[in-house]
Amino acid sequence: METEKRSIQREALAKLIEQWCREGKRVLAPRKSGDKVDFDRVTSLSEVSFDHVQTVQSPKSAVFPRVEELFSFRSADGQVEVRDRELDILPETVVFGLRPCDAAAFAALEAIFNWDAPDRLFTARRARTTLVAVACSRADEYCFCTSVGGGPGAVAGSDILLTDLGQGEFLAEIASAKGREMLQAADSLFGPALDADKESRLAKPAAVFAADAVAAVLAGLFADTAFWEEQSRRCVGCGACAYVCPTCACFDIQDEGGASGKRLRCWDSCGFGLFTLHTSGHNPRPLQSQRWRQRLMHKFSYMPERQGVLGCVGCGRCSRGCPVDMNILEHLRAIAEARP
Amino acid sequence: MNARDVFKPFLMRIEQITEEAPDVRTLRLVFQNEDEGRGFIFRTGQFGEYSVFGEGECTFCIASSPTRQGYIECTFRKAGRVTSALAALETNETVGFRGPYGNVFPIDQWQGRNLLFIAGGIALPPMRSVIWNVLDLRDRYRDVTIVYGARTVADLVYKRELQEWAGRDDVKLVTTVDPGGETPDWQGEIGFVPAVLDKLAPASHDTVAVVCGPPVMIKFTFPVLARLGFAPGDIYTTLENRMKCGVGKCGRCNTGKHFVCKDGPVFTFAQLQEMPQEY
Amino acid sequence: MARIGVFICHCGENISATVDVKQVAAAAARIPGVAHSVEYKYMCSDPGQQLVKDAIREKGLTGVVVAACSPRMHEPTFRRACAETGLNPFLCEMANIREHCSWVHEKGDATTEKAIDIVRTLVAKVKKNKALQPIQVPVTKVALVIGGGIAGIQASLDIANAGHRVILVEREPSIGGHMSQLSETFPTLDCSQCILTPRMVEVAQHPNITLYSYAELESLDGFIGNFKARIRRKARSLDETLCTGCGLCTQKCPTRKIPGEFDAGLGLRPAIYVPFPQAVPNKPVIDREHCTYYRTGKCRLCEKICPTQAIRFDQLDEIVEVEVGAVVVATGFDIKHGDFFPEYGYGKYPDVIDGLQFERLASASGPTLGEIRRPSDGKVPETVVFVACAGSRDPAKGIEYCSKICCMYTAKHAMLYRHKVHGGKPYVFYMDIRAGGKMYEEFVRRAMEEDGVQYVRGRISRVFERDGKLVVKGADTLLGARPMEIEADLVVLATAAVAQPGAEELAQKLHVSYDAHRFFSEAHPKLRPVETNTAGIFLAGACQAPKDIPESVAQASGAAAKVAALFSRSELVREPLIAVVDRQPPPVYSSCVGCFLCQSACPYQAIEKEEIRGRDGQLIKTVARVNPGLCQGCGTCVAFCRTKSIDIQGFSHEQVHAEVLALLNRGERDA
Amino acid sequence: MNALREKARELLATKTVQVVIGYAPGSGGAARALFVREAAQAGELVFDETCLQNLAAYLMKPEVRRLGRAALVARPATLRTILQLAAENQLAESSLLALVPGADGVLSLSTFSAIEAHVAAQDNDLSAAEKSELEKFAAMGLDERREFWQEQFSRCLKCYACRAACPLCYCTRCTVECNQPQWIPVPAHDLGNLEWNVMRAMHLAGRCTNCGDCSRACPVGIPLYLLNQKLCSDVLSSFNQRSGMAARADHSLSTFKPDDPEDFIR
Amino acid sequence: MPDFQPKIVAFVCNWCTYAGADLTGTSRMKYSPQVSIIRFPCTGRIDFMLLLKAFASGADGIIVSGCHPNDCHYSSGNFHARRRWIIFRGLLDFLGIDVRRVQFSWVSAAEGAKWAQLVNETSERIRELGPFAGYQRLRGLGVG
Repeated sequence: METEKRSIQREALAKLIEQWCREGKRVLAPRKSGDKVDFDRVTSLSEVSFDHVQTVQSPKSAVFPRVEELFSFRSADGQVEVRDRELDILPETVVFGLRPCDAAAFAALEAIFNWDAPDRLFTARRARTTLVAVACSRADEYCFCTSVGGGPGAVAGSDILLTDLGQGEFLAEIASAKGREMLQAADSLFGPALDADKESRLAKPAAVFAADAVAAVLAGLFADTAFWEEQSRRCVGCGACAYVCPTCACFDIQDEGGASGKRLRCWDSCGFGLFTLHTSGHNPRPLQSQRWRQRLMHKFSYMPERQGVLGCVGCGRCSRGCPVDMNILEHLRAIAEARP
Repeated sequence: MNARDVFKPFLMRIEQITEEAPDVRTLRLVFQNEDEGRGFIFRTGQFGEYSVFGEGECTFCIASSPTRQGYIECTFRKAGRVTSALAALETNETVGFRGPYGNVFPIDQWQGRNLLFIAGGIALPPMRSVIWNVLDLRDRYRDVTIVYGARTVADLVYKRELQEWAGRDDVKLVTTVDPGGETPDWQGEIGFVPAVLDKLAPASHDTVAVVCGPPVMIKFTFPVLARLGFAPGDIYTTLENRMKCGVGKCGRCNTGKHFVCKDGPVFTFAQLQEMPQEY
Repeated sequence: MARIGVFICHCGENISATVDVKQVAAAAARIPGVAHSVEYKYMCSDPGQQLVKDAIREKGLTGVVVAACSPRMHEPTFRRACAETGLNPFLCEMANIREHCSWVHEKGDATTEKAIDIVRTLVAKVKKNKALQPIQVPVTKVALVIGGGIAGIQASLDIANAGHRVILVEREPSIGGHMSQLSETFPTLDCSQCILTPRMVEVAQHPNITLYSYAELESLDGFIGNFKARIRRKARSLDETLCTGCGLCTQKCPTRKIPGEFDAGLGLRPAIYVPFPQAVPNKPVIDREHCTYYRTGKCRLCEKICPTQAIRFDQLDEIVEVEVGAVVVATGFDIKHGDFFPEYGYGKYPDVIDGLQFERLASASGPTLGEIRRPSDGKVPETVVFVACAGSRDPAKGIEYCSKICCMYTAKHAMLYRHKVHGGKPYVFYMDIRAGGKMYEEFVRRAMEEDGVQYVRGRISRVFERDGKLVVKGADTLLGARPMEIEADLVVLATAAVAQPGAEELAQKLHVSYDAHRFFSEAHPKLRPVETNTAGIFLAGACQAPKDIPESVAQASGAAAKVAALFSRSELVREPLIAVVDRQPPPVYSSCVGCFLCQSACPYQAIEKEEIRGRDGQLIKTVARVNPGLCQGCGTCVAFCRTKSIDIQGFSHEQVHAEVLALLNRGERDA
Repeated sequence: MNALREKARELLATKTVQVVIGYAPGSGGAARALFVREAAQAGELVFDETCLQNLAAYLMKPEVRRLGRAALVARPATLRTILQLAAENQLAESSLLALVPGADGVLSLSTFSAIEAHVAAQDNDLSAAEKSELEKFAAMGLDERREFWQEQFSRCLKCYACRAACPLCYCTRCTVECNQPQWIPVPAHDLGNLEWNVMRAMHLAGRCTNCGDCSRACPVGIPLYLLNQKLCSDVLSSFNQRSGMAARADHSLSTFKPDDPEDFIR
Repeated sequence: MPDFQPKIVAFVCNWCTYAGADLTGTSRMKYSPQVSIIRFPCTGRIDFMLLLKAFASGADGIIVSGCHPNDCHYSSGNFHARRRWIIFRGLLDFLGIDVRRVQFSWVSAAEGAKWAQLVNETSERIRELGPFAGYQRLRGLGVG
């Protein structure tokens, strides 16, 4: 679809958010709380943070909540009745103010959840979610979208991409049918396209490595135990990287509430030692180095090969969120440079 | 159309419970909804997710043969939360089942060949499905040899079926128990499965071997088979990696780029040699 | 595949008057897993029990809940009934709907609801119960008695006379303990040695008693019925099998001026010596610290003179290992010495002595042959001041407790002094007179009234020397705290009775607990006074708290009776309600991480370290293990374990967790 | 800093240790852990106020243990952590030595008793600021406190970064991973998050050495340090005990005094 | 809230409080039926997690009771429990959880009357505090 260019003033943007709220939409946007910025439900533009580089968490919970009921069940006298989740009550959601990298991440989630058997709840949530991204005017040392095929002003993935042009004016690029629908519902709030230099407004994170080069090296790196031990020595094996990651989608399935309860899906991480533990006590990935390798391999080798999409969008959240500074960019650069 | 949620289990009624060994039992399950049952097709080697509502799901292969229709069976050892709850259920109670998942033993390709089944302990169930499958189509295959070992005599599962196989003249059955696991009246072999296999030295010519057992047994059995001249492509096994979803999403069962739940659980030794050691 | 039977008792009308038992039975029948639910008038009656038994057999029950009275009342009854049918007795639980429900609430729906709640809770529990087997512990029928004072002697003789072997270990060269040092005993004033020495000889000659004198406990491992003791037999420098006890060596030994322990430092002994003439065994020991040969390499006079060539200068300590089933600790007490009383001039003035020293002065076998002569110049003292509570009952000195024996022996001392020194003036300074005991009060009164002992109620503040006299400054608090000064020739301090110096170390070897004053702790202050918290280890005598002779002997006999009871069977059968630590097959072995917080929490030292090693002997990990012989099943360790690796049978994590959920989730199906 | 590098070089060159665990400059102006295994690499070591991580956590990692004897650059809380781990039977005295950078060079503490002596001399109290923050909390109303924590815990992702960063969370099976029974719900919902955080705080009571790594590790910024400091302060005021003061067992929660306070017990 | 009947769980030791509650029964003293007892060998066995589980399962109040100091059947289980509760109470209070909902006590086997009184007073207090709605709300899942 051809990208349509329009503009919108800050005041109109405020009205747009109010309109979404009036329509009963759940609006998730970056909000500042203490020294952290994170996605939260907002009802007005004034609550939205624009000047941050990146939020702590990704917007993936809009389509893949950290706890989600798959269905509920009731048991009586040995008989069970299963009740599907009602899809109709899932909220129409606008994720506002996400970054272009975050918007790109939804394609990776889509690939994971729907590469084979479609995931009903994910699909339903995704269908009800519209992404109104804001291009990056700043990047930090952790950002590397340009190394993984994205960019601070990349439109791909967004339904609408806004770029702050200064003086309360935004460039609005309408990039999908959903975006167009959104535009049509509030056409009067948008102005005509402006003749502005979008590029000059954007951050310029340097491309540090080539993703296909990393994939090529990784293909031969699995057995290099020493390499992975060296890389991962500092890693303490928590799930922070996976949980803040916009594309990490490993999950666990748990029942709660007794025999008349719910089956839940909740986030999990391949970094946890017990993630792959067999009941017998055997563990295919007993060491942290193996789990670190799995994380990188999965994103940069297995996903491109099996699902045709890179499992990383370069948002840098895992590096920012890591308690021990396992800076992924450094490690990827090291991998890219590991072999010719 | 509102497609069936991949996570939504079929409701199954426990039709029969068989005690196999200490803490090991077999459940025979039938579909509560007959339409669902009629539409259900599986092939040998496939697995499913079995659930006790309120406790969770666990993964077992389907232990019955597709040739026996109208029910599926699973055999499990009581170990964790779900298997303990499963073991506490009575006949006519409900369990959930999702499946069938995964690939299959290519028994059609094995037609006209000799078959050697090697199993250890609680890993006989996946083998039982394929054994009954070929026995029910006995004339398509040549010699059928089964080598089965467990820690002790009590730990041997499917005792009634072992007796039946032992009594058939178109099946050669060798059972063994670990040293110290024998009873005074034990007639079978005493020794670990690889050693017994070594002694038995079955001919590898035109023979397919299927190996299921704990990782350590598999590790020591492959070299014996290789010595006996089995081609890696003629040795089959099933991997038992931990799974949650069974449908290639949850991220647990990968060995390298392979999803055990989708590309497996059945692999040949030739395939395993190409795969990273993550199982 | 739970098939639980619920049996609801009316208890006549005790339950059914306020609880609608039919409704309870109907509600119980609806609980998942309940295969059978009935109510009956008297469940504990024979027909009631038969009802339970029949149902177990007919319905193939896998668990039983009897909703009736308190399990403290009838749990054994119903468990026995279950066992008679072949159902493991630990698959039976009682739901207390009488004491905790029908008797304490008014008739009504709420009461019936509560009864249902209780039944549901116990059904949930019993579903998680496991068949348990009683623990059988073999018993080695040999007792180890540590300490050869009167308590140890009594315990040894009682156990030996019950037909069991005894190993008696005494630290000193002879048994006898403090009692052998005493002159006369209160309240009868019979001669201590006259009543003690026959017992000592009996010990020496008893075929069931092996005596290791001059020996100490090196270590004790194991648990009730199965202890392994290592005993260090200190080198006597003598072949005991050859020595006849003729005494030639002790007479000829050139090193003779060593203050003797037996005479509390008032008499002298040679370097090779027998502590006292009636010693058992009557074999000398060389005091290597003072012996000329050991100090200079020359002498060996005793060796030359010994008619049986029994002297062994190169003898080494010997470690003896014995297996015993029970231990009686009878290590006695000590008294405070030395600079503990600078204000009384103790240690500074030779004529300020302690009670034990006075015993030796008064003893016919003592350094003065029973004449009261003061240590400094041998003069017969004309005025003697006895000071009770020297250190005892004195929080400022850190001894809050009453030493219990001082009032009586001080009265005895004053009397003995008056009997021996007819014109002598004895004064006793006291705080209170504690003379509880048969003929005790009468004895003290006799001292005051017949023997003219001057009792002054008050503390003395100071003792100092003036013109060859010891000036005792005090106050008579009965006379308005009138200051007093007495010029005395001898001052006798009834110093506090304290724990033996090595008590703490010994307690640690034995894994028994001890109190703030290092006296060993009994298992229960009232009901288990001779047991320790470590099963199979018992206490006798003053090692537990200051005691006089009859009390020590009584406790010793009590301990002996406990040992005899323990030895009455060759196997100890215990309820299996004990803690167990997780074990799994390799590669996990155990979920225990070996932090051993449980070890410091266990009141019974039942938690041991187990090293798990691979086939190659490499240490894989060190994890906790519960010694089933020691564990008493309190479960304190369970609540401390962060990895939930310890569980307690009968009150397991799964059981209590299921109870909590079932109790609160009224009407919901429990999982 | 030069003294530290020099010392590291010497320890590695003389094979006294096989690895020096210290700090190197990391991303965003912070420091990160560095494992120096060759003397030549010692020049990368730094020590300044950005060096906050409690490196004792690595002593519990099997991959690090396999490297051999370690010299650990230690902050005050690190030293206490070492002692606490020793008291919990987790560390062999021969497996490590502690390097304490100071104004006049680097102190090398190779025995537990040396560490004990050093710890005894350092200030182990909560800081004035920490105390006053606790007081501020105590002064808050019950509802206010509840709302505060509810909001904080609602953000908990159960990523277990707090646990992974904590040197005393070395259990190979955490209570949250026990499912027979399921003590703590696995999902990161309100109940699961509250129970998880209460459980962790209780399990650290009397053991936590207040290094603060749990809070620093938390990606969503839950002030977990408050819980630990509260419990440190309670353990001190109620039992007069402090964790990590000695290498032998002196556990405040598995020991007792007969006269412990009990004004709340009827 | 006059109609509110609180759910109260009592965690008690077998040797003192359970026996004391038995004595209440044998003495036919009456108390509020909202309290039900779960028996433990010793207060030392009572895991704080069980208290959390009770609240999560809908308990409005909790009683924890065992032997008086020095009377513990196992000599020191109650001392260990006491330390645990000191810390646990402090933590709950710090988290804004009303510790008035957890009553700790020592009730000996001879104190049947004390048990009845304790139950009645605790029930009354919990009734005044009302349902533990704040905690029970946590049971509902925050599923977005």
